[in-house]
Amino acid sequence: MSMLASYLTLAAVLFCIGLYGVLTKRNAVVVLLCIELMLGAVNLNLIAFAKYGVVPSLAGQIFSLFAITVAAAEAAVGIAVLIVLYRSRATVNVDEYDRLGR
Amino acid sequence: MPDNVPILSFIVLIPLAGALMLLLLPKDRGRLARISAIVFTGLSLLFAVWLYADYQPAFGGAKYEERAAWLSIPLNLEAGLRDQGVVSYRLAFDYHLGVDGISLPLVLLTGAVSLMAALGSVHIRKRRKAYYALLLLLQTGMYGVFLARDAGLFFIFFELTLIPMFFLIGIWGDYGREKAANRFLVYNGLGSAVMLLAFLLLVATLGFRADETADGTILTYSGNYDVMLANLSDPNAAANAGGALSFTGGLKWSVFVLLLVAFGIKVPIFPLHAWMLRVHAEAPPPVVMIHAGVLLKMGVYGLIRFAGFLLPAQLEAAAPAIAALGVINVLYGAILACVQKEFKLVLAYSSISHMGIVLLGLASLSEIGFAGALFQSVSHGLISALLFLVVGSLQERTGTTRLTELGGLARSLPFTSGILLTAGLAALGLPGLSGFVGELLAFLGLFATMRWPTVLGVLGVLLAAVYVLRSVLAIAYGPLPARFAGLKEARFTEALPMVALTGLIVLLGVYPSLLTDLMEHGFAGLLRELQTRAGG
Amino acid sequence: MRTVFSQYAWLAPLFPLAAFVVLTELNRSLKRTGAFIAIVASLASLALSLLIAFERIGTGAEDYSGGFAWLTIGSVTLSAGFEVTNLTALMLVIVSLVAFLVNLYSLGYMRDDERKSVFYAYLSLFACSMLGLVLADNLLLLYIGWELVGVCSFLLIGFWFHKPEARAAAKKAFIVTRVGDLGLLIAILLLFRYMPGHALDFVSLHNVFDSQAGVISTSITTAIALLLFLGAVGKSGQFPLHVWLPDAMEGPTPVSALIHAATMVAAGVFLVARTYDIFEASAVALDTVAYIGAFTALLAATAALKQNDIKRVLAYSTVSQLGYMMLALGSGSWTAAVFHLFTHAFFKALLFLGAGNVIHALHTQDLRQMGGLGRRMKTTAWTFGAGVLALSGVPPLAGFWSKDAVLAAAFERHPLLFAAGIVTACFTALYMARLFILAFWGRPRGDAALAARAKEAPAVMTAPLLVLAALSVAAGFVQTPFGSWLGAWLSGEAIPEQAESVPVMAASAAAGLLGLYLGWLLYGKGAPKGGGAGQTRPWPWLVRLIEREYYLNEAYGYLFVKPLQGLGRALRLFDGAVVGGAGRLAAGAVQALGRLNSRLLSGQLQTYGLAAVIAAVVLMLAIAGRRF
Amino acid sequence: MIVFHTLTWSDAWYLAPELALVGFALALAVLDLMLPDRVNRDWIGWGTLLGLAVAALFVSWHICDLRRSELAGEPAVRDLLYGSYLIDDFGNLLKLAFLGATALIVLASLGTIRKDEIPIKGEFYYLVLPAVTGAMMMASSGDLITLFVGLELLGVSSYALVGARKRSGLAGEAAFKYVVTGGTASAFILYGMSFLYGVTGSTGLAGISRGLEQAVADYRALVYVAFFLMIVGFALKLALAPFHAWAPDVYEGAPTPVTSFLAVVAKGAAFAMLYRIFVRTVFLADAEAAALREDVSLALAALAAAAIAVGTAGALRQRNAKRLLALSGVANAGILLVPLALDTTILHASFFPEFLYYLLAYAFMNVGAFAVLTVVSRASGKEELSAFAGLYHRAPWTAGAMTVLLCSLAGLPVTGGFFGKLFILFGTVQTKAYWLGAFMLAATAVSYYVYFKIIRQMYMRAGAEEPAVRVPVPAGIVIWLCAAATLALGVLPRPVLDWIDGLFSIGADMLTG
Repeated sequence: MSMLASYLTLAAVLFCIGLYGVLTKRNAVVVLLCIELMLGAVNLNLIAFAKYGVVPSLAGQIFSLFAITVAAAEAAVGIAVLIVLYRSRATVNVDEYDRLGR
Repeated sequence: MPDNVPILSFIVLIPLAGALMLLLLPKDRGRLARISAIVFTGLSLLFAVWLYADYQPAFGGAKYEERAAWLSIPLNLEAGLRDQGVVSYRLAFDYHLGVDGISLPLVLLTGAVSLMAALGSVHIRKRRKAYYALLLLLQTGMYGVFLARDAGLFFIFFELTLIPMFFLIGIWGDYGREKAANRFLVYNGLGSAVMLLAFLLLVATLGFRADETADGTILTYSGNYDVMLANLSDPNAAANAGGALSFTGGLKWSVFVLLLVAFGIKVPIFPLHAWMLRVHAEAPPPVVMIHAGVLLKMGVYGLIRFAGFLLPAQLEAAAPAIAALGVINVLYGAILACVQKEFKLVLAYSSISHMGIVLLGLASLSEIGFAGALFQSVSHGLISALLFLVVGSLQERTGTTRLTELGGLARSLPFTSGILLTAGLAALGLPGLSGFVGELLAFLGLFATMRWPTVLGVLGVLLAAVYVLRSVLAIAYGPLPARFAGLKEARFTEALPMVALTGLIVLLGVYPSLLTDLMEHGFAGLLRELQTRAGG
Repeated sequence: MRTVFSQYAWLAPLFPLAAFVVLTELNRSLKRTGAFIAIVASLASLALSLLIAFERIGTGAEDYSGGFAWLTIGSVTLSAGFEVTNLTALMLVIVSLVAFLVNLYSLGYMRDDERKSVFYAYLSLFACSMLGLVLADNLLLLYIGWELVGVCSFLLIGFWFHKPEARAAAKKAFIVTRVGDLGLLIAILLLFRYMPGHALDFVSLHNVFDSQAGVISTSITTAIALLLFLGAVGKSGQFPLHVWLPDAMEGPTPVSALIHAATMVAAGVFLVARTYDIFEASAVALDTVAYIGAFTALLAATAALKQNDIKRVLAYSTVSQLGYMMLALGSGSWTAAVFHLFTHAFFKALLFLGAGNVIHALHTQDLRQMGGLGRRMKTTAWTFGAGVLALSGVPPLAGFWSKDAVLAAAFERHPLLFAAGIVTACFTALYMARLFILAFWGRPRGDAALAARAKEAPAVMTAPLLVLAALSVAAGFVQTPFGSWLGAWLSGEAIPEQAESVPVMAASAAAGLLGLYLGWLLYGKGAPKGGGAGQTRPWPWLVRLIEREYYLNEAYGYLFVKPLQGLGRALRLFDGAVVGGAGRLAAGAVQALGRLNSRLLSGQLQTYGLAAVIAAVVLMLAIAGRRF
Repeated sequence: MIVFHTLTWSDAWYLAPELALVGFALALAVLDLMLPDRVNRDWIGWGTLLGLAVAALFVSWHICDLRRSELAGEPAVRDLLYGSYLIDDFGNLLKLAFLGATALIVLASLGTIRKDEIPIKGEFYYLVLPAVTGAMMMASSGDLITLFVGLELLGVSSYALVGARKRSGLAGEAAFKYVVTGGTASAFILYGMSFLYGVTGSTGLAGISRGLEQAVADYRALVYVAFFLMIVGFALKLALAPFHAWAPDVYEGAPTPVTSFLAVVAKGAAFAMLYRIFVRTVFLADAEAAALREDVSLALAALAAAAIAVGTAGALRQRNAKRLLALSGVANAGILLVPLALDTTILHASFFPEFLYYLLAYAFMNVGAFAVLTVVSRASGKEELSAFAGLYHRAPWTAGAMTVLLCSLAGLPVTGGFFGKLFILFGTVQTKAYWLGAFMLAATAVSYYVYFKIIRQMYMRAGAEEPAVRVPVPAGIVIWLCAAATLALGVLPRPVLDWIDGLFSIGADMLTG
């Protein structure tokens, strides 16, 4: 089980790093990347459970495949949105995206 | 009366029909709107008077009951209940109207004050169509409150008064109208919210009923007032309730306090009165006629109907507290009325003071005290309506109701001043006018159990003389400022309701049996409960 | 003898009521005929009252009562009805007679007033209420009449409403008497609570307090009696609630004669007499009545000495005489009180109406502006003189006999009471002498032109004076120490001759004559030629004290009015700050939450995230804290 | 043990609504590409409507089909692919609601959105279809994977929709914020799901439900972590306070019809997913997992209360109508969450009718209110509250309808909003969750003030001089349809509730498969 624990820990660390990045990074691209990092951490989790879990099963791997695909789609849309935004604002600084809410 | 005339529905729905009809009128036909509103109001009043003529206290209102299943909402009947043989499980609110000795006087009051207010709205010049439509809508709400015999229906009618009032204050009021409308809305909204919680608790406890039928058990949560009363006096009700909430002491007290707060805002009971000052001061006078005349009474009625009849033990135990609140209301309102510089605020505080006497009557727990409370409600309704009718006339002519700016109007407006003086005398409880009877009955009732609160209440009557004379004489007596010399006396349409209301006040003062006879047997159920408690 | 007229006694108040209704409804169209309607109505009342009285004088007629249920609630019935006894019959006559005379008199006095019909309407309403009060068979109905006469008094005091003084006086009269009314109301509440069967009618009261002693405990009885007396104190202008009566002179003079001299102010005496059984059941209450009466009599008599307003002198005199009546009541002789009420009604009405003539002629009420009127207004002067003598207690005028009856009763009760009575009698004569001398003797001191034009009032105004003067002279013979017919008739018991009261009679007569003599010395013979202005006066502080009416108005201002205003202002602050503040606080709390939310919504995405993470951590800690 | 269920043609029939939507989306996309520029892209909108109608038709067919089976005594649920996709009344009812709401939104936007504002008008319309498909999947899935795919399908489509006002910097900002928040929320949910899968070994809800008790016994902490992460994720998705801060920004920046879509359909779908997962796994758990259920309920109740409080209080201070409605949405999300947070007892099992009824009422009033806002802001060029000034004079009938809708939002009788709240409140009373009920009521009272701010603008502010507001016919239809439905739901809730009650039962629709 120690194997599982270490994977889970690694995933948790990755997830937290991703979250931290989302919360602190000023570059919008990095923020998007950090979301991917969080999703990646989850995939690691899924795979670990699929392999070393209580009831090992293929479902976890399938799940992770879906998750990767979906994450890719999301990232694509995210970048597209960012490009549109960059065209009108000429900045990728998250801090400066604050015209709403004023 | 033919037995099958749904007279109560007529009373409630005629104004609604009128409001809808007014909406179809073209915008610029203000005069037509006014006339039709008066006709519809009068029609409703006519039915109310018919009901009054037909009503026999000895038989109660059973004959007029109207009931139709309205909402019967399925609750999820899961396997557990099905296994127990339950075939139907519902939450039911009925369209259930009824009348008795407690509601009939208030229905009559509503009709009278509404008609007078409609007549007295002659100063309203802008957006008349909307104004009169809202006035009619308001009436439906008020009649509905007094006639509804279902907690849900009661609540809906209660809320129905909220929206028209908001608009009436907010569109046709004085300079601070929007603020006043908001405050009205928020306070009363809070009151309604509290009331709703209390009602739902009542429905979930007293309203629960299990009926055995051939097919199986039918479980119903009902807002029906009769069901609640029946459950209250049925010692087996708790056993029948099965897994439902049992109506324990703690819960009863919670409901009682919630009801006290909910209706206390309306009455208003100190310290929940802050909202009504602004309404008195800012709303157009005909609307205040209805507000002070009828809406405050909805609180009294609710207290009697729900807190009283459904929670007699709590009412009994809380009587000293209610008496204390009553005394505070009486004195607090009276003392503050003595130092106001704005006539409308004098009247606002005077309303607080007078409603305190209603509380004193309720706290007496005796028939004479209850009758006094109800009589005082009706009487205060008429008197404050009359006072604000006069205020409306004065305001239109002089442009102010500040005591320091007025004076000597008895010279240029002798008729209006005379009416004002009469109304003032009625407000200070002059015998021969209706105000006296209510106060007397309340005091007679309360004195039997609580001596000192009564004496303090009587002190309020003295203060009433102080603030009434101080303000009325400041307006009518003294030297006449030059700019008020050429004022025109009241028009016929203003004089008519003034005379009518004065007539009613005198009539009730001279021959109160007109009203008290109606109340006979009205409180019988509550008194029986109180007596069995005292006995056992 | 069958009581034929007594059963129609309820009509007596209805005549003036009808007049009131007609007058208020048709107020505009009845400029001249209005007065006649009122006069005819009062005449009808008078006729009925006299018929009833004569019917009752004949034989020992049964008391007659009748009524109906006014209000029934559950088992409690409040009834309204009338009762004719000898006392009420007498009061009916007094009230309707004076009312009729005043109505007649006003025809002249108020001739030029544009609101004459309103005046007559008010007078009619007053007559109705007063007759209702008198006829009432129970305390509640009496209370209703009691309040209504108060309102009429208020309306009539403020009749000239454009005068600020009239407005203030009316307000004061109403509020001060209302203090007493509260006592009456609470007494009624107490009686309602403790009387068997919630009965409030006088017959039951008599039965309970007279014969069934112990049904109601002594302390309650005392409380009831004192509260009833508080009502009487307010209405009858007894110390300390007498302050309204002098101010009430702002009203038209006929009103002062009718309401504030002859009838309404006597209602307090009537009330105590009507409920005398309750007072007899409590020694404390009787003593209170006696001492308050005596003190009031003395106090008011001294205050009357230095008043310069002719009507104020008479007003204080009224207060003083009402004190006499209370003294009699407290001394155990209600018949003496009623007797004095009876005679006082005539001579005081006479004096007021006479004063009215003077005012009508000179357009001033200030004694210092008068003088020498005797020659120009002979009828007035002579009738007024008769009134002065009657009031001063000069034998054998009416006032002498009734005052003697009062003093005799006081003498039996306590020497102190008697002494106060005698001193008051002396002062009474003194201030009346001053009044008469200043007004009618000497030379005109005021506006010479006006004085020159002063002439006797028209017949319609002097005729009532003559009637009243005749009564003031002769009415006393209905009860003398040698034949107390009135007392026997009223109480229904034979009263023995009171030969031992001869010394009292002598003392009383002597006091009156002494007072008159002193008055003549001070103001007639010994008056300085210059008018008395530059004279140095002994005891200036005492004089000022009396002139300012013992500073009672000021004292009440500081004791009640100011504190009430202060309390009101404090509560206004409280209402705004605390009650309103609580609402604002609640609203503020919600607003604060909203503001917090607005602060959060800064537009910075990462701030949002941070808030979410903090919330998540809190949630996690909460769950963990709960379960782990 | 491993049995592969493959998709058969008959299964495809059950997927007909979703397939129809996808088909229409593809067809319309191609059409949009091929049509010349001068053709008005409103036609795409009408096509979208047609697609929605066809899907709704299929759903209705399914409902009747299930009803027939139920009457015949057969199980009233169809499960596809080993329980990963469920055709049951829960899903069908919600699907109908989503489709109806979307149709109303699309109808309202026909004629109100302008090409200069949204250059990609064609895409704007047909992107709605995959979004709804995602929502429907969320309502209908019985497996974490399908649920997640549905969630993301909805998410990704709506990211694009939010940014549809391409030239506006605000729209881009809103879209970016939505992407980041949505992505993070998805990550949280997914992370939670992974733990749930890990401790039970199954991604199917039925399997999870079976394994949960053992899992709680063995790995209590991990189960808690799983639920905690999912709750946080859903709180973000549903914009429950204090996870709500993004909502006003996104709502403000998005085109108004999209805002309306986010507020109603996206939120409803997230709720559907929440219900699916939570009811199936913990809601009826007992024994070992009872404590877990209690904790989850409590956490949800706390979030609901916070959302109600913050949403209402926050709306007090808003001057922008869309932000105000966004915060009102936060409060309403709290209210919608309440039934799920209540205990289920023998006498109280009506959480789904409570939820669905309020969702329906909420859908009507929100779609209607946003439609009015679209019309009004088009006329005045601003989205501030003052845009409503004098609306009574400028468009009396629209003002009347808006009054009805606002009264419903405020919970005044007799409107659907009132009745929905009443029903939920009765649930709180029945389960003795008094504090939650009191909270709701207090917030309701405050919310009067919020919504009457708009009413005040409409009736009490000057505006008589301004020109009349022109209401496009489709928008007018939607506005009045919504107002009428809102009133109908308030006056006669019985038919709807009887209908729901006739179809739905917890045992059949939420616990099988």
